[in-house]
Amino acid sequence: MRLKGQTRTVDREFVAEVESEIDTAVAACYQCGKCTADCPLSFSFDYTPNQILRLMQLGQKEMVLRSESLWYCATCYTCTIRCPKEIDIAKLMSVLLIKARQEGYVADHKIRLAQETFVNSVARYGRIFEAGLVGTYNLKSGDLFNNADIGPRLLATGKLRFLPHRIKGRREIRKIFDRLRSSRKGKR
Amino acid sequence: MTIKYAYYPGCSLESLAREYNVSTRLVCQDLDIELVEIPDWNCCGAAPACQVDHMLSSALSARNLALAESFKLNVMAPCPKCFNRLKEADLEMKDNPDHLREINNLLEKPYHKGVQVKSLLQVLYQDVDRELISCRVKIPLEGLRVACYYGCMNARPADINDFQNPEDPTSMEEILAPLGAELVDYPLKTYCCGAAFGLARVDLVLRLANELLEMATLVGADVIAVACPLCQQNLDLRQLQVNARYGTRYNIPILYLTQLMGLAFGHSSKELWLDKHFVKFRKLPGATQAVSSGAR
Amino acid sequence: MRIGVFVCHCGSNIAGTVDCPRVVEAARGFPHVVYATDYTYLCAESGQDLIKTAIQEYSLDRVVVSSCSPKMHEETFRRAARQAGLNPYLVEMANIREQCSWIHSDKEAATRKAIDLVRKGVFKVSRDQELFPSFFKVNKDVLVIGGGIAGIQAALDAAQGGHRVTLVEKDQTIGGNMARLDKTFPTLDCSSCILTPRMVDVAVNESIELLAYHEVEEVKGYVGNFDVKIRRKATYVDWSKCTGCEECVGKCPARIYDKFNQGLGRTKAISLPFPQAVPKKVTIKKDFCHFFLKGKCRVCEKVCQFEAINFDDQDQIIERKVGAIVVATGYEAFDPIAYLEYGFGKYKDVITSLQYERMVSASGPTMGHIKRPSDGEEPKTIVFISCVGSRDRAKGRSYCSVACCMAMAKQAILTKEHIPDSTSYLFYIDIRAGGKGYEEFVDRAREEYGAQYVRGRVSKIYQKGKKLVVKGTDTLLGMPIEIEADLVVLAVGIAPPQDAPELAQKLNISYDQYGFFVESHPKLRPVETNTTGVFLAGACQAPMDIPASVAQGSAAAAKALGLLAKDELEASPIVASVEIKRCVGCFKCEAVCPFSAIQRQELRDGIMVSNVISTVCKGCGLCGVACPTGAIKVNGFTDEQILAEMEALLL
Amino acid sequence: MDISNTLDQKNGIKIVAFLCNWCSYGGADAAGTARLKQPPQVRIIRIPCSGWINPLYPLKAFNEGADGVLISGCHPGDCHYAEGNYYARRRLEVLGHFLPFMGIDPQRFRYSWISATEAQEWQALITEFTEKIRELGPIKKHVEVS
Ligand SMILES: Cc1cc2nc3c(=O)[nH]c(=O)nc-3n(C[C@H](O)[C@H](O)[C@H](O)COP(=O)(O)OP(=O)(O)OC[C@H]3O[C@@H](n4cnc5c(N)ncnc54)[C@H](O)[C@@H]3O)c2cc1C
Ligand SMILES: Cc1cc2nc3c(=O)[nH]c(=O)nc-3n(C[C@H](O)[C@H](O)[C@H](O)COP(=O)(O)OP(=O)(O)OC[C@H]3O[C@@H](n4cnc5c(N)ncnc54)[C@H](O)[C@@H]3O)c2cc1C
Ligand code: SF4
Ligand code: SF4
Ligand code: SF4
Ligand code: SF4
Ligand code: SF4
Ligand code: SF4
Ligand code: SF4
Ligand code: SF4
Repeated sequence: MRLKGQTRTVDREFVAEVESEIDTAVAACYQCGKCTADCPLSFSFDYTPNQILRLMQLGQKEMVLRSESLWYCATCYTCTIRCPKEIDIAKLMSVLLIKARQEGYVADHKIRLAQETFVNSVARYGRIFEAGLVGTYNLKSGDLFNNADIGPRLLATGKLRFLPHRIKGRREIRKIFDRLRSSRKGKR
Repeated sequence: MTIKYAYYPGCSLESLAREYNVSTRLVCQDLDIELVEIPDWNCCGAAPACQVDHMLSSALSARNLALAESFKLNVMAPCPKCFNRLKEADLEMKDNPDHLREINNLLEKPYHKGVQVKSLLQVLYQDVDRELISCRVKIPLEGLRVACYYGCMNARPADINDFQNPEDPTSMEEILAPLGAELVDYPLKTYCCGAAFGLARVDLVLRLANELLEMATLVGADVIAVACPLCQQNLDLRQLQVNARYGTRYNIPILYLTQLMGLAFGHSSKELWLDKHFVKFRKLPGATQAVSSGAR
Repeated sequence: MRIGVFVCHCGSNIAGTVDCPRVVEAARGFPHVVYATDYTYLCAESGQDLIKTAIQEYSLDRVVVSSCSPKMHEETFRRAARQAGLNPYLVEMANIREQCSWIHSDKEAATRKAIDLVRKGVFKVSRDQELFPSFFKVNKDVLVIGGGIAGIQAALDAAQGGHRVTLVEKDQTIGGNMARLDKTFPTLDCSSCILTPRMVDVAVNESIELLAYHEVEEVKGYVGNFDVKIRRKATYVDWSKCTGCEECVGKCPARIYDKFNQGLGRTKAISLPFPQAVPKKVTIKKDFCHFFLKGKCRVCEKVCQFEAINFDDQDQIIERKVGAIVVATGYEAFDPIAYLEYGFGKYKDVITSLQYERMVSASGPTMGHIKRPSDGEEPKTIVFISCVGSRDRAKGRSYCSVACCMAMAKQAILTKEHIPDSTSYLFYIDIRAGGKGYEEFVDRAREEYGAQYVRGRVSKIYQKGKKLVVKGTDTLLGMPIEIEADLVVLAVGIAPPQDAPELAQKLNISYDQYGFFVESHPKLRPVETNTTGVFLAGACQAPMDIPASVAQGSAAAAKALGLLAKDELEASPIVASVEIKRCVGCFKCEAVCPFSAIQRQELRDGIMVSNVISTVCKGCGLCGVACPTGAIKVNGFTDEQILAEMEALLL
Repeated sequence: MDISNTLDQKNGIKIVAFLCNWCSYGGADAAGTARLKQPPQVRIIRIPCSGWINPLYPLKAFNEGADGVLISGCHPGDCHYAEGNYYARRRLEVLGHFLPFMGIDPQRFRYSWISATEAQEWQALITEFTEKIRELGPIKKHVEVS
């Protein structure tokens, strides 16, 4: 089977892999659209949640992984609690996002950058250093004045720290990252 | 009888949501809940970690759980995202021995499945007698129209927030009822605020915040009560951004549940850091009373 | 003993895998076998003749037919044996098709297994005894439980067939859910116009005893001889005096939930469900009556000119004997309270489709005016939502309710007729319109009445000012869609009555996970149950619409009439029997028998022993295992026979 | 007169299955109708109801040389006789615990619920059970049952 205009054909193996992570067969979905109907972020999606399910049913790995929707899903679980077929769509979206990142499909670089900056902050200090986070993100994204309008007022509250809190167990945290990385390499 | 918890404030409560931290501690003290902060806790990784690597997210949470375990105390987290990460990691490790083994391989100090994780909301709802809350009220919040906003994380997913209905949670209302506030029906109480997109995609957040603020205005709320740092920030911090973008003139204070409780329990607005909000809360209930009771 | 063995080829079905001549050869070597042969099609007329001739020619007194499953042809070969003068219970079958040739491909292994199975048959048949069925007299009366359209149809048909019918209805009136409907698809004829005459037919039919406000308490006995206890629920009104003038109703001060109108509007503690009720008699709902609650009032008693009120009335048990039972207890509309996302119960302007029927009906609480329950205004934008409580695994209801798609189309048409400047949006997943004229009906709704079908399920409804925000999807466009509606109608599913399992237990019939009664065979015996003499009709068996319910009502009546056409029925002799000498009277058998087939019997010297009522016994064998002395056993499956089979297999 | 047993000399094992007439026997028939291939070591004895099974039967079967015994009836709640299979379950559970005392590996004994429509389940069950018995090999110890 081939969708018009698509070069890739069906990838059943990919579907099976994803299904084992979400513990449900995507064939259960009968395309009722209840997941899409109250998805707070669907206005920003290229494929609605039910269309993501549909693409999965048709084994369209590439179209799914290229989808912007994965990046704009807030993992709010609205879809999951409403699905009449008990499909955990929120989980599906996050499983797909991780796969997309692994395979190098990035639909929104800013979001990718924000997520990675956040994780790096954890890796470095063990906790989030918010002022540093915003700064680093703005620098790297080139969007220097992002959120600049609230910056000064925020500073006035005195809630922001200007130095990171470095936890004592920083080494333990680093080790988590390192061990994960080496175990991943071992598997490849 | 005091209840004792290992306290996990989480990163937000150390910075942008410090008033949540302060008011939580005050209110817990009033309600005989002893909080022992987990020493040297680390960030749970929040949403980004689990969107980047699920194992990483679990391991970060597991370290905190293992720390709490050495105190033989169950864990309480005020931030629903932290709660979500900690509890999901805990459930997965309890469910799946292989997963537990893999995670422990990443840690210096293994976790033995010995704690339970609760959110602040759950603790206030389940562990605290409503009678006790009534007893502590010094200044009833009479005439204050409160819309309770849970957001997504305080209601869902169902297996994490298993103490209330994910579709129509009522814990906040039930906790606030003894304070004398007037609780308005807020139909968007579990709608999402855009969560963590504030950093990279402010536009997404503003659109949702606008919907939420419009509805709060429509139902005539004086204040929106929240129990999540992200909800608070997206609605308070960004209220002026919403006004700028959509040409609206919202002016609705966004208070933490614990700040409202603190007010009713007789704490001053300064103690509760109310002045740190962008949208100022001016309709202090019984403002005159507050002075006199303070004098008493 | 002279045993004959017949091995069937079933064309190549058996012969293709089993070496039949070799099986015949082996059979000739088994004890007491005096004749063995094979044949291409034993069940064919020529095959049966072959068996009959052999029985006579070789004076066979036992027969083993080695062919297909006994479930297929045991009856056929027993009949052939009887025709040849042999007791039919001296025939055994060896299943060498379904359980041998069809499941193996190794010819050698299959042939050996076939030989084993034939040996098993030979060993068993040599322990078989002649058995004789008993006959019992049949009571010709019919009991119908449930007075909806299905039950009404069954009662009328059975009465027309010349039988006396007792119709038990738990409600105060017959008519069931159809009485609640305004017009009916696909013809749009008025429901009460076609239903009321049928209800009256029941009332005036001399062969039908109508017991409204009654419930079945207990059912004992068996086909042809059911003993039924029926509870007459106290009405606190003497129905022989009440004329249904409703004088009392107008004066009664106690306003209560109106079940007939599905909670739209209120009724009184003393009331008539609707003007055309049959019987047209009022009842007092004790739990709400001021007199019963507070000891003061008795207004109805004062105003009733016929002195019909009787506050001392009490429940009463009456008994009936019948030969067959038709169950037609219908359905209850699914309670959508479980759909918190739709806010039913919270938002007044979210109502069920059955409530909407009452609203549209000229005899309903709004006199046929469509009004928002919240403020009485006429709605202009109406949203219908399909599959509420159906096709929803998460809510524990996976099935399709069959009638709601059509009911929704009907209601969209009626809405347009009532409010020409209104727009109806119908959210659907699939449109199920499989019936005569149904698809055309949906076409009309769309094309002539402007029904706006939107393919997608609604996820959330909430109040925004005076409007209800309906959040759905148009899955065909791939876009979420939001409608600000004045009124939302939930097309609720068809669910079995809450007490269905209880009734099923009384009748000893099965029910599925939802509470629908289970038919004997989904295709070939749709109105029969596994309890002989108990039949099903209407929505109690599965969701169905009126045409199907009526067809089933007639079918169930026809089945009952067919059964009752005989004066005597034959009882299978495969039942338990007691060897009195060995019985010690412990009555362990009585305790385990699920069919109450054990009777205590007193011998002359006062000793009590067990006795099996052979017409009640179903031959399950539970008693045999419970019996400490081995006094009770099931004919045809005695220990001796089974052990012989085992021996044959393990030799 | 040759009446010697022909049960699967190749694999040297014999399995006796007692199936209730209403559900499991129908399930086995359905598997046949669907031509679902099955190991040929199983021999079926038809009984009215699983509740009818006297624990003596499986014991006798083992005693007479069966290497495996399988009993199958309707699913709990679906019994043609309303509750026969509940009795069966209770009794056979006890039997299962009792077998080791007679020197019989309880893995040789199995009871299950197969409905008349569960052809595939029946195929899977007897394939798996036969495999298990093959693994265990022919039964060695003969039990004494009076
Ligand atoms: C909103 C809606 C609209 C519909 N519109 C149409 C339509 O336009 N056209 C159409 O063909 N179909 C329509 N239907 C379907 C139709 O209502 C059913 O097909 C029909 O009513 C089924 O009839 P029944 O006799 O089987 O059951 P019911 O009508 O439910 O009757 C069952 C009767 O049994 C009684 N009963 C229940 N339990 C007991 C008991 N234990 N003892 C004694 N009595 C008992 C009940 O009180 C009731 O009187 C609609 C359904 C709905 C929900
Ligand atoms: C592809 C397909 C698959 C199907 N699969 C299923 C399924 O899986 N399950 C299911 O439930 N249904 C199925 N059906 C539907 C099923 O075939 C029918 O419901 C069923 O066969 C109808 O039976 P009948 O007796 O009414 O008509 P028919 O089976 O058509 O029998 C009518 C008989 O009347 C004879 N006849 C016709 N005219 C005259 C005459 N003038 N005089 C004398 N005799 C006459 C015909 O020769 C024929 O023998 C399927 C249908 C199709 C097309
Ligand atoms: S709600 Fe569930 S069944 Fe419906 S379209 Fe979404 S995933 Fe599919
Ligand atoms: S979890 Fe993602 S897809 Fe599901 S409703 Fe929320 S934002 Fe939409
Ligand atoms: S008796 Fe059975 S096996 Fe023989 S021909 Fe008939 S159907 Fe086939
Ligand atoms: S009880 Fe009396 S007043 Fe009431 S309806 Fe009957 S006859 Fe009329
Ligand atoms: S006695 Fe009861 S039923 Fe009669 S009028 Fe009073 S409240 Fe109504
Ligand atoms: S008939 Fe239509 S509305 Fe009713 S359950 Fe089936 S598909 Fe849904
Ligand atoms: S169980 Fe056996 S001994 Fe006891 S009463 Fe019944 S038949 Fe007689
Ligand atoms: S065989 Fe079954 S039905 Fe018959 S008497 Fe025994 S227990 Fe009762």
